[in-house]
Amino acid sequence: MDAALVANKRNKEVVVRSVKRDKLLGFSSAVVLIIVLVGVLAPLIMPHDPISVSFADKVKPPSFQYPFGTDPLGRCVLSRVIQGTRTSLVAAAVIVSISGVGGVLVGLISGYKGGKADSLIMRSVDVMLAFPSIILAMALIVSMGPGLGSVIVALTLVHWTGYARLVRAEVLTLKESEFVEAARAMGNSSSRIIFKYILPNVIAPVMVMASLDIAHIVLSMASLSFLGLGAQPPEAEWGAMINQGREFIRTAPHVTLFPGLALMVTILAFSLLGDSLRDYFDPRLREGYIE
Amino acid sequence: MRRSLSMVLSILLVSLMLSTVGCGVKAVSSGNQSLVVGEIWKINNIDPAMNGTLTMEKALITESLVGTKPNFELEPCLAAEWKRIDSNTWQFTLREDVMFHDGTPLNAEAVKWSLMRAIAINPQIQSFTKISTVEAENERTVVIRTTNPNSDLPASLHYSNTSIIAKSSVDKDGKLIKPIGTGAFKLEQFDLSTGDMKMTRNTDYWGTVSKLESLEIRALPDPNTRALALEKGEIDFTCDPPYNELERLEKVEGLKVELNKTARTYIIEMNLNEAPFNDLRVRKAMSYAIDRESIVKNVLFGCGAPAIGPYMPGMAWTNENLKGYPYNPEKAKQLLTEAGWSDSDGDGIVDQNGQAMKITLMTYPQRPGLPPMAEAVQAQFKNLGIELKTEIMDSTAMSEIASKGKWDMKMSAFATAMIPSPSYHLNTLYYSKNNKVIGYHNSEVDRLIDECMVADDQQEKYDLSKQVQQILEDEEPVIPIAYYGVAVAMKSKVNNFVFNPTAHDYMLTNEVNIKE
Amino acid sequence: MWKFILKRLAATILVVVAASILTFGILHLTPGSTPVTILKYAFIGLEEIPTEAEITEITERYMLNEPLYKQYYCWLKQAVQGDLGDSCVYKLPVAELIGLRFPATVLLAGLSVALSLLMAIPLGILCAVKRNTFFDHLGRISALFAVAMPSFWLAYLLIIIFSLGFDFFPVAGFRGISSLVLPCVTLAAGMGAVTMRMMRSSMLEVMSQDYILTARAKGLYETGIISRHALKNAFLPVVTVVGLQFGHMLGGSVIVETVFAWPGIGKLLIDSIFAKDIPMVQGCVLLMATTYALVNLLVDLSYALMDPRIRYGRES
Amino acid sequence: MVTKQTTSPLLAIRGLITHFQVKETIVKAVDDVSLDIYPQEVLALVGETGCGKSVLALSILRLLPKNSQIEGSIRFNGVEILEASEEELRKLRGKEIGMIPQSQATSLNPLLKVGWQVREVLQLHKTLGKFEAREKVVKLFTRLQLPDPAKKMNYYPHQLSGGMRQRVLVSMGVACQPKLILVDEPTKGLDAVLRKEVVTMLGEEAAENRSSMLLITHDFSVAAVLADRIAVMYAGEIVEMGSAAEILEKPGHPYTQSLLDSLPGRGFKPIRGFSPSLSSLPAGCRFQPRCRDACPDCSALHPKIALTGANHYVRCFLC
Repeated sequence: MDAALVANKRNKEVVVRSVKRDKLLGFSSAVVLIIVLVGVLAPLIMPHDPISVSFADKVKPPSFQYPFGTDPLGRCVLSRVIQGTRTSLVAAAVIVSISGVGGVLVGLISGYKGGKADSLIMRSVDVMLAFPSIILAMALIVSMGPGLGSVIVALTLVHWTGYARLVRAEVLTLKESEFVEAARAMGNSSSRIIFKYILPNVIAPVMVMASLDIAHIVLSMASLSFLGLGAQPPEAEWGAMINQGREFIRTAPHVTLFPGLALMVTILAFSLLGDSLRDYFDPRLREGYIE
Repeated sequence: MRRSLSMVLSILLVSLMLSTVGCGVKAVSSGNQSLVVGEIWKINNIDPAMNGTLTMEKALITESLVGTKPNFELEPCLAAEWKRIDSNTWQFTLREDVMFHDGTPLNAEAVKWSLMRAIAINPQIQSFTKISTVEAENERTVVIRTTNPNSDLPASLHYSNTSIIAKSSVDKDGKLIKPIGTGAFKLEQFDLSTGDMKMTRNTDYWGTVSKLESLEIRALPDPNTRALALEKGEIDFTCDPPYNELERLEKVEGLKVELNKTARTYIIEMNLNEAPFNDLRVRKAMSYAIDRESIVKNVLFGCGAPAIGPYMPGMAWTNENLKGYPYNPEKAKQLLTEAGWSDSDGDGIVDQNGQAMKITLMTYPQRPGLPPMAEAVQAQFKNLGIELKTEIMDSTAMSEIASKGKWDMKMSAFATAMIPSPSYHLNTLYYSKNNKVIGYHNSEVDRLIDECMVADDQQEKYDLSKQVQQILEDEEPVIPIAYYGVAVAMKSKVNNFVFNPTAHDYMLTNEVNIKE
Repeated sequence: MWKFILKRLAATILVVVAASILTFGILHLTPGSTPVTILKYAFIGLEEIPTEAEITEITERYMLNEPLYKQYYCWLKQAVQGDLGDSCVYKLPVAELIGLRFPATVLLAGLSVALSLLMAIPLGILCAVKRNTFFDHLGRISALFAVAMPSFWLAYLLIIIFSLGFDFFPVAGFRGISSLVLPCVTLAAGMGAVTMRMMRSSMLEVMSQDYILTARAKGLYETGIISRHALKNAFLPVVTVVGLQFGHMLGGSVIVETVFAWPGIGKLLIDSIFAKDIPMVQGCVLLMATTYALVNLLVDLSYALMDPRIRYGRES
Repeated sequence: MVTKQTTSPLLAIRGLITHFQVKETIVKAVDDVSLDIYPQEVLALVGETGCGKSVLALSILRLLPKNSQIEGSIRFNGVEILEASEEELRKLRGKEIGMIPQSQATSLNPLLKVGWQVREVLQLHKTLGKFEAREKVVKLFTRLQLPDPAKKMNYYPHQLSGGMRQRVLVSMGVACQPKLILVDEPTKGLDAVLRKEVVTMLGEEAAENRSSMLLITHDFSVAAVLADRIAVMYAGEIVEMGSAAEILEKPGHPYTQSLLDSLPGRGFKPIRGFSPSLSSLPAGCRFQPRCRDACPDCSALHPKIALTGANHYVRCFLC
């Protein structure tokens, strides 16, 4: 019974593709590591003092001495971007994690419980969404003084609503599925069902939203600076720097370009890392073997 | 992966570099005499009693009783002449040949109605003019009585919010339909939703009829957009494009740029009730430590001028022989040590019996020049050994914190001639009972200001004002930094626009037209 | 289903009232006493110091010395009868100015969301289907750049290239359809990127489900499988994100409205907040709260429509 | 059910190898399997969970995920499936080879009505209009004893019970009267009564359409009722194949014997040990670790499948 072995060429690239996917995971985690390192080692690797004003070399284009050029007050943009890694990303990380965890919790409970609790929570989400976050930011500045602190609190109090709504929608679908009914039939408590069965299925969209949220947060810090409510000078914060370079976009685009690019690379790294981690952990998506 | 990343990056860089190439202005087809102006502020309201600067100085629809020359001296406008009958009574005689846009003549009755309406709407007019009654003695004479003697009444009637409109401007229950003025242009159409205004020429204007057939004002709140719209040719005239682009715009073929100074001064106010500001030597040291030329050149990109006294040169009552505090870091250090402040612990910050000089400077972002100026002053004070922390916040938050007394310094851009009177600014900022926040008390200054406000003869007013300015320079309760610049950019074909410093930011006139 | 909708509409009123109470309260917490701020922004200028007489005049004119709850109560009483009061800064009926500005915002928001969906859905599907190919990487990277790109960059870039360079569109202002294009593209880019990533992620989830295998076993074309089977299931989480974006967009994007001099309510709201023009702020918040609640109601209804398993008080 | 050995087989699988690349390991789900199915014949493929029987079915329709490698030859009705283009495959699936998937809970699209999901395959292959297709579905549902079929057509999957969903899947599989029906664990998760109903239904359907069936199950009693021939699969290999009667009475391979002994009716004796993981297969005979009468050769050499009687193959040294 000699089988006519017919090799199928389509399958050859299969081996190549799965190796590539791990390369992406490697690449994105490497970039994230670099960014974190830059944030941690900021004071050591900065070529110049990020806050010393020197009008002599104001708004110089990128050169060997100033790789990213200088800003309107003659400060080295590269050093400020490096310093900014610490302020912007820490602020964004704090906001995303607190509002993320809070929003997911609220979404889980509201979606799963349904009925009175759900409508009460969702309507308060509507109130928060309708309420302009700028007023909150201004009010907080009175009690906490201007600067990043009040910005972080203001943005956290507003950002959780996005997560709550997204997670609730996912839960509404999931709680009807068979495996949840099975879990319920086995006598699991609702909190166990929510965290053991529903939460893992909700992680994927939340991760996508969280990695993008970092961009939204730094950009809303830029618009807050535009309204005079953001980080206080001379602090180096990407949002404030992007905004400060706004009027120079035609004569000295590098002032706003490089902090913006730093933000883009960070978002690229975090999102790709988020994607590959999700693919890595999510069994169904591993294109695995079907039992 | 890497290939796609670098590709996206290069597209981004190329297109942004493209933006710095100044392409020539497209010749907009409208050869006819029409001018499109890019205005700075969003236009939500065209009631002359509230937005007089727009209706009088920019749209040229309304006019006020009293006009001013470029050097802030008063001159007749709708009122041909005026004289003071007694300390509280004034008599204004109107010009004969003036018609409102609706064809009705300008008479005393209309002026009375218009002034009383303005006072009812805008509380500031009452505090400027101190008017109690306005009577129409006859067709062309208006008698105005004030609650208490106000030698600045004529000057306050130059204020654009007092500009005169006809009764037909409002409907039966007093709601404004359309401002009907006496100006060189008539309001054709105001679109509240977009905030755009269109005016047409007033052919029977009492002055020289403008050559321009139509005038359009569009609100473009973003400086970059104003510059782009001008380069595109969508607008012919605008004010305050981004200061750093002035050089570039000047070189663009078909455009021209004018740098001017207006009656507004960047100043630093200090809390004189607290140390170290109560020490004159410290204040002088700080004033000497500020390099005003560098700030004007590098922060304002040449749009403004280093300040000597509170008033900019060219105003009738500016004390020309003030010396000011030219940049002199050595003198500043010397004054500081004289005042007992020296860097004993070598940390780069001067201190006195163990107390380092760490102070906070507050300012606000609504004037784009202020935040970078604060940082420049911070750096210059650092060389002097003073650690200055800058705080940017909303202007009302700033004045609220200041009124509570817990503040050191605040920087703002103060209008010095809201009304063209030599005493108005001095009175509001330096008169002891008016400036509790700063805490500056000088009986001599108070006396001189009182005399100046009461004096009738203009020249006498100017001399008194000059004396006050000299004392202020000696005592330096407030540090003037720079005179506020206004950059006006327009197409080369815009003809005989003459900048008038008495304007709020810029003022058009009926002489402006388009070169053939 | 109708009982559910009526219940939600009743809840909307509560949401609106709650939002306006919150706004009213916190606005009074923000810096600067109300009469002083109104004077500065409406009458005397930013840096002037108002006199006592001026402050008392404004306080009386707008009843600012009344206790807060009384002020709110009489605003609410009037609002219920449709009179939103007059703006302190612009001395115009609030309803009139908002009524004129809101259509421009809705038009811009609607078109931007539509454009972003038009871009994002097909791209999201393609990236999911052609997973880990060059197209997928390029799509994801450009989406990430679009998300992280400050909106005013894109705005100026578009103006420089398409208005200054090619003279296709006007630079700014709301002058007919052609002036809509650039602001819409600016807004749509950011939103589209988020929607695309969300679509890709949920598309990947759905394509690995068993019912997709059944559909393939039935011999359907790949495109048929995607359009008839996968799309509907993948669209659920995306609807939420789009609902959020449309709601957020109604607040108007201050940056785009400033750069393109677009007469929306975004800039009007921000200016009114700074000027403490409370009736105007209340009017804007009233409008935004209602539209938020209605948009979210529509989103929730669309769940029930699209997913029969979700029951809102409806017998199955 | 008379098996016509003489005619050429409807489906001929020769040396089929299906492997999966999961990270570094290679999972050998189907390892050199050869079998035939003749027209109107029911072949039961019996084996424990995880022995690769589902993968075999999916290989026939080439519905495997991207990380699979497939070699060997599958000829169906003269067409070599492994060489077929996507277009040819599409015409095969659903029309010539129908599949009844395994888990009735997740194999129906939750957002579409069941009637529509069945109608879809009819309209695609039989080019029926909407109304004829709908009537055909109602006929199908009635034949499969779905109560009140006209109403049930507009129900969504979550509104139907497990049994009813199973019937919908069956109707979907047989709708176009395919020549070959692949049935994957039709009785899994059903109670005894339902199991009997499903078994009789499958028998009637096969007879009705004169189609042959590849019945994949772990339950010998189902195979006993329906199958003409039975093939026993263990760890990716066919260890025994022959007529149903022979396999049930005179099982040749020790694994088949212990499988049969584990049936309730035959002593309920469990098989000791576990079936090996398909990514780390033992040397020699794969059943050796669990085989009662293994001999030294079994662990060293890998037995070939050999004819031991009329049409009865066994892969064992039979020591």
